[in-house]
Amino acid sequence: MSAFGNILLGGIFHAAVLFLVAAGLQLVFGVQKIVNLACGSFYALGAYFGITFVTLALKAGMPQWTLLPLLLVAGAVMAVVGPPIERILRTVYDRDESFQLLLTFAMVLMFQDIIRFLWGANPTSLDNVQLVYGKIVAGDFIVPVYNLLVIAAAIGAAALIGLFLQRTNYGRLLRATAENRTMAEALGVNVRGIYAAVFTLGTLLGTVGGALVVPTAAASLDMAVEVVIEAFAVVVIGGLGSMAGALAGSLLVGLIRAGSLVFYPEFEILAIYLIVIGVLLLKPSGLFGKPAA
Amino acid sequence: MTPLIETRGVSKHYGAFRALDDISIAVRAGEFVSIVGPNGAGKTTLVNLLTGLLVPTNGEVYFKGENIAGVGPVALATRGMARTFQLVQIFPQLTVAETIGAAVVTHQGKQWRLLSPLLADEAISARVAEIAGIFGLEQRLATLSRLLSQGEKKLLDVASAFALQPQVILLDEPTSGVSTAEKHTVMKTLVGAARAAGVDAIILVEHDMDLVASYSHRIIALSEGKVLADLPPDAFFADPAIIETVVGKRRGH
Amino acid sequence: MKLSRRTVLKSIAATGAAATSPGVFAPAIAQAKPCRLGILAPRTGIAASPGISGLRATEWAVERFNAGGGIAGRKIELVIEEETSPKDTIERFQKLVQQDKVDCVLGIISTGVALALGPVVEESRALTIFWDGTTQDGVEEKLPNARYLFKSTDNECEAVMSSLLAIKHWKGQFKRIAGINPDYSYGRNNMAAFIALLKRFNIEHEVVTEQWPKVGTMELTSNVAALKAAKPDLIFSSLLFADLPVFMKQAAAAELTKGIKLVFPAAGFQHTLMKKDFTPEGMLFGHNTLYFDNPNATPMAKEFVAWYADKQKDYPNWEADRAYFALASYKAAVEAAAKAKGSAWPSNDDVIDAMVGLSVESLGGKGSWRKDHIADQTFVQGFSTHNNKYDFVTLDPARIETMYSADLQKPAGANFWEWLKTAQFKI
Amino acid sequence: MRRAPSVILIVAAVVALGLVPVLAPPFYANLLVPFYGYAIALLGFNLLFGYGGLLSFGHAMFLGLGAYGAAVIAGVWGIKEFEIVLIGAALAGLVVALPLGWLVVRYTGIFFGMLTLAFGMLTHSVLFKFYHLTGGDSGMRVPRMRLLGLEFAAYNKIELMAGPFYYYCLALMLIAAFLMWRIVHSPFGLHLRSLRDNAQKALYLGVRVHQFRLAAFVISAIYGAIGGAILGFRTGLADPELVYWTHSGHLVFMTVLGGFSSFLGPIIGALALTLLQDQLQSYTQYWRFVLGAILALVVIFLPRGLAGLAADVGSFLSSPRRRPGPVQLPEHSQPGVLGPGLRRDDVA
Repeated sequence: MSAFGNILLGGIFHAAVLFLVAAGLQLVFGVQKIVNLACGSFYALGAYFGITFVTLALKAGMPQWTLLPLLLVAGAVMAVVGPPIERILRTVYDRDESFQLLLTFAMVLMFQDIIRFLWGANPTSLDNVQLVYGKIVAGDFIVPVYNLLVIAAAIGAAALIGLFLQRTNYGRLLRATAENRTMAEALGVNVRGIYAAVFTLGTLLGTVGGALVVPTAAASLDMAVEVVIEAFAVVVIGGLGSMAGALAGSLLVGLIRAGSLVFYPEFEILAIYLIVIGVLLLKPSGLFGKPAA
Repeated sequence: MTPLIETRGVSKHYGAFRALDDISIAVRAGEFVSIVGPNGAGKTTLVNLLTGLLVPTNGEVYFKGENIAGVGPVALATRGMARTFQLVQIFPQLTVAETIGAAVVTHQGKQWRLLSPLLADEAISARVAEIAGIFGLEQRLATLSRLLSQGEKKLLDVASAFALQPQVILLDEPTSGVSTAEKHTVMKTLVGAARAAGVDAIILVEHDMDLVASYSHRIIALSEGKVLADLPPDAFFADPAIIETVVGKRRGH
Repeated sequence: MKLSRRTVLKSIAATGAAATSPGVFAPAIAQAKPCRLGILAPRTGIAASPGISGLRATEWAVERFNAGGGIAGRKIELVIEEETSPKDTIERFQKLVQQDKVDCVLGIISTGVALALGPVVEESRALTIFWDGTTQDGVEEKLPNARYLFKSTDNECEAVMSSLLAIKHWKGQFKRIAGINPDYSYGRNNMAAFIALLKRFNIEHEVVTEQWPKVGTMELTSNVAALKAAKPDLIFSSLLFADLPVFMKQAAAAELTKGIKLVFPAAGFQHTLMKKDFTPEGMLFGHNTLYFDNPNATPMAKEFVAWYADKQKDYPNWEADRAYFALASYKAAVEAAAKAKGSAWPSNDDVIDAMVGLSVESLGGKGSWRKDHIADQTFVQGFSTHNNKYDFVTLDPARIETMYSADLQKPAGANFWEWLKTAQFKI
Repeated sequence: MRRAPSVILIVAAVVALGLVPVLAPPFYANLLVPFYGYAIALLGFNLLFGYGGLLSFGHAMFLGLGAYGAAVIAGVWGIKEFEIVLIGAALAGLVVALPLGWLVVRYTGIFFGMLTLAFGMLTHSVLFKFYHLTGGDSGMRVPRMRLLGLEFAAYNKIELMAGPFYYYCLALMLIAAFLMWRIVHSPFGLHLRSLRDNAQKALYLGVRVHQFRLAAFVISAIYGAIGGAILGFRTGLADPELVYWTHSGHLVFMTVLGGFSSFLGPIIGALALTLLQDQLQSYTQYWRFVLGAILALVVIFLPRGLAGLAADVGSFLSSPRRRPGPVQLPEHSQPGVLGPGLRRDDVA
């Protein structure tokens, strides 16, 4: 039973991190209709900067328990790359999707070298500072509190985004713009401002995701291109542009991966792609996507 | 004489909503039939059923004696039915000649010729030139469609439909977006072109009662998914109740 | 000496040696030119970390050799190109050989690239020394009877050594074994070699789970949970690069690694990331052919480590030794051949003949070249300890084990898996 | 008469390519062999993308198919005739693309891109996971083969690549380009372009949307597999890197760099990127950044690619009074017009 609990929590933790990246992807796609391949690069950026920032802060005498807030701040700081990139993307808003996709692919190539230039090619990681929050132990069932905090942070982010979109005026404007940009523009909505805000928020989710995961993992140059593929799987399964879909998709991917590791490890990655293809063929708009016209 | 196109007791339901209910109409060779009705009366659904895009919930749709329910636009295009759209539909990056040519290729059954040069096919070029001539587009053959004027785009849209050499053509509000003064000119061109192209029957979906009155042999009025009237123009316009339903509501629109 | 940029101008390449066939040296003009060496090493991607370590060791060695007069009197000049995919690396290799007309190519870490490049090396008749990248699979098929190519030790050497050490020290203390290895031939073969050796020594065992995470997976909590559920007595893992510290961290958090035997032949590939707070003491820890903190190291090795620590703020891994060994071998072979022939600069064929049987003191210990152009080197493994001045684990100085690969790799022409079944091992 | 200058240019380009092994150092002939592989693959890719409006982000899987096909036919089965390998690769492309295409051509836009990406990555993990069959990460060997039944025993592989195989590939590319030229200028090509521009309208003109997209998908797969077989022979190895999604991105990169709205654009793009990457790698270790920046600049400022630029410069030079018009872009899709922005096929 405790083994089951460990596996389940492992899957959920994985899902929590994936959710943050996927939510950024969804938000940007939902409003701006841009599939952002560079979301993985933001994730990597958050991870690398998270290490640097936490290391410096701890050296400067910050107590260890500030780890989580420090990481959140690091992620937030890195979101500054959002607005300039949005400014570049603005040049192709009126073009075909393929141009937008390619421009973000160009960003992937560029960020790979920017990160290498700034942090070097060696992977880096933090000490086990995440254990500062302790562990919950019940027999064989062991989970670091930090992992639970990350899961909580992801749920919190989901809730905040939900509240923001559903309950605030700005959220309504966002949804209106997502629904019909021309109409929103005609009604005097500052679409340009909304796009900049949405893209920055999407970037923020990616950088925070990267920063939060790094204490339990490491930062490496490959993490950008690897996470993109998994985040894609999540949004395709959940339905492009849907926040509920991102949540369901990341849970599904996290749990399937965890489950297949136990029952049939060979199946791990294959299982995810097979589900992606199955969903695309049977319900192309994804589990939570609005059915296409 | 068997009708060219006929619906027998056709209904189309979307869940509880009955878009069309028990519609039986027929169009014969040589007829010009208009379909009118207020918004939401079921005109679009009927057009989609007639063009084989939708499968009726009940009843059958016949074209030249064959059941065409749901066979799709492609099959109908090759069998002799064409349609135009209310909003002008063009191929932005194709020239006028290519746009008409696409239909001619279908008509001549040459779409699977993967390696034969299009330009060298004289049968295609001749037909393209002929159709373009009918619509006064012969000077614009090499022009990209997106560079045409709005009126020319409309003509091109219709011309490409005519290039299928259809027996029946379905015109969905062909004069929408055209100024009132020009509406008759456009209609005259269309009807003239239809005659020149050898079209047997025209089905017109239209709001403009003036146009409907001027050209139709018969007018079918739809209201709330049912056939309200199926009458020649004289009898149609003599019934104030029908006019009230069809036009009156439009006035309030 | 600047490493990040090409140091060679194309115009030089068009003259002089251009008339001769590629790679064949023209002795007449030898003295006039520096000795030009091509380096192929990854700078990004998973193999970047050993790539950088190898590049830095090359830089150090070149400075050192040039200070001592270069190779047989010729100064060394480097042309550095990046090792990427097999297809692109072949192009870079041909550029080095055909355009830059280098005297020798050194480098290559990835097995896939090594297998693709091997035949090209032979076709090009360009003397090439691989740093690394020799897995069992496909080597016989893809790199048979090499003449111009000198290959590294088998990648599985460290697995054989770890297995032997595990059997030696822990025999009878484990039965339920679990594996977590990277999902590529290196990981597959490491695990298979371990199982084969357990069978060879009639160790009763049961494989309770085998995990194969994709290389570069940064989220292994699910794997950790799956391993924990299988309740193993021993975990064998050839995880390497960034994946390993991630695994250790997540395993430590879940208390997977507490109280069980850990056999990690590739642990030292990323040794500075193996922080004390998540890497337990007493695990079997492989450093491959270079252990930077080896108390028995030669003065040269200690000097190198000190330079590396001072200049790079880092501690070198095994690839530094491989790179140094390749370069030092070439230098020794050229000088030996020159001396034997009494010429200023030997032909490629003479250098190749001189390489065979050559023995060199490398950074990690002795190394030599077999008749079949495969290297023999000294491997270092041991048991991890927290008792040091670093924030990561090192080897317990009292329990450092070194083995020469002559006892770890199959003899020329043998099949690895058959050899494992019959070989006499020194435990 | 108006086409005369471009015909002269093309003939000159072919002659120049033909002279490379004679005049340039052998390195360049070797470097250009993969270019021919890419050029052929991209001719097919652009039938789908430029003419059919479908952006595949998993097209590298067909290059992989060709390379692995060559590894199986020549390496495992020992049939070392390159012509048979080419036919085998083409057949493999056909056999795989038919069911796959049948599934994916019902979608357009981002959906098509994501579905092909998913299939590409599925192929990648299959190649990686089933390593007993595929060699996993180290891939499968592609042995040396005979060309037109000739052994060329006097040549080593490098000389073979820089000599006979170079001309073989040049000829193959010319044949592939000629056939593709006929395809895009055929009635079929016209229908394909019409459904790219406006699928609904095309449908009512009798254009068989799914069948035509499927045909384009299959043809592009065959071209991709043939290009992949060339790459496999050149490298001597079929490895999973060929199928990774970033390699698919590379294919798109080349096409856009050259210009997807022009017939020769993909070939120009393949040549430009091959030469560019070669030079950049020599000058800086941060060549990926430079490539990314170039891609970004091309996407933003040169949406018609190098071919479009050349055409503008050409028309500027030929009539000094007529300035090149504003950048002409293909009509973009309107995001959001069909439900949640997923431009699903208008007819499905």
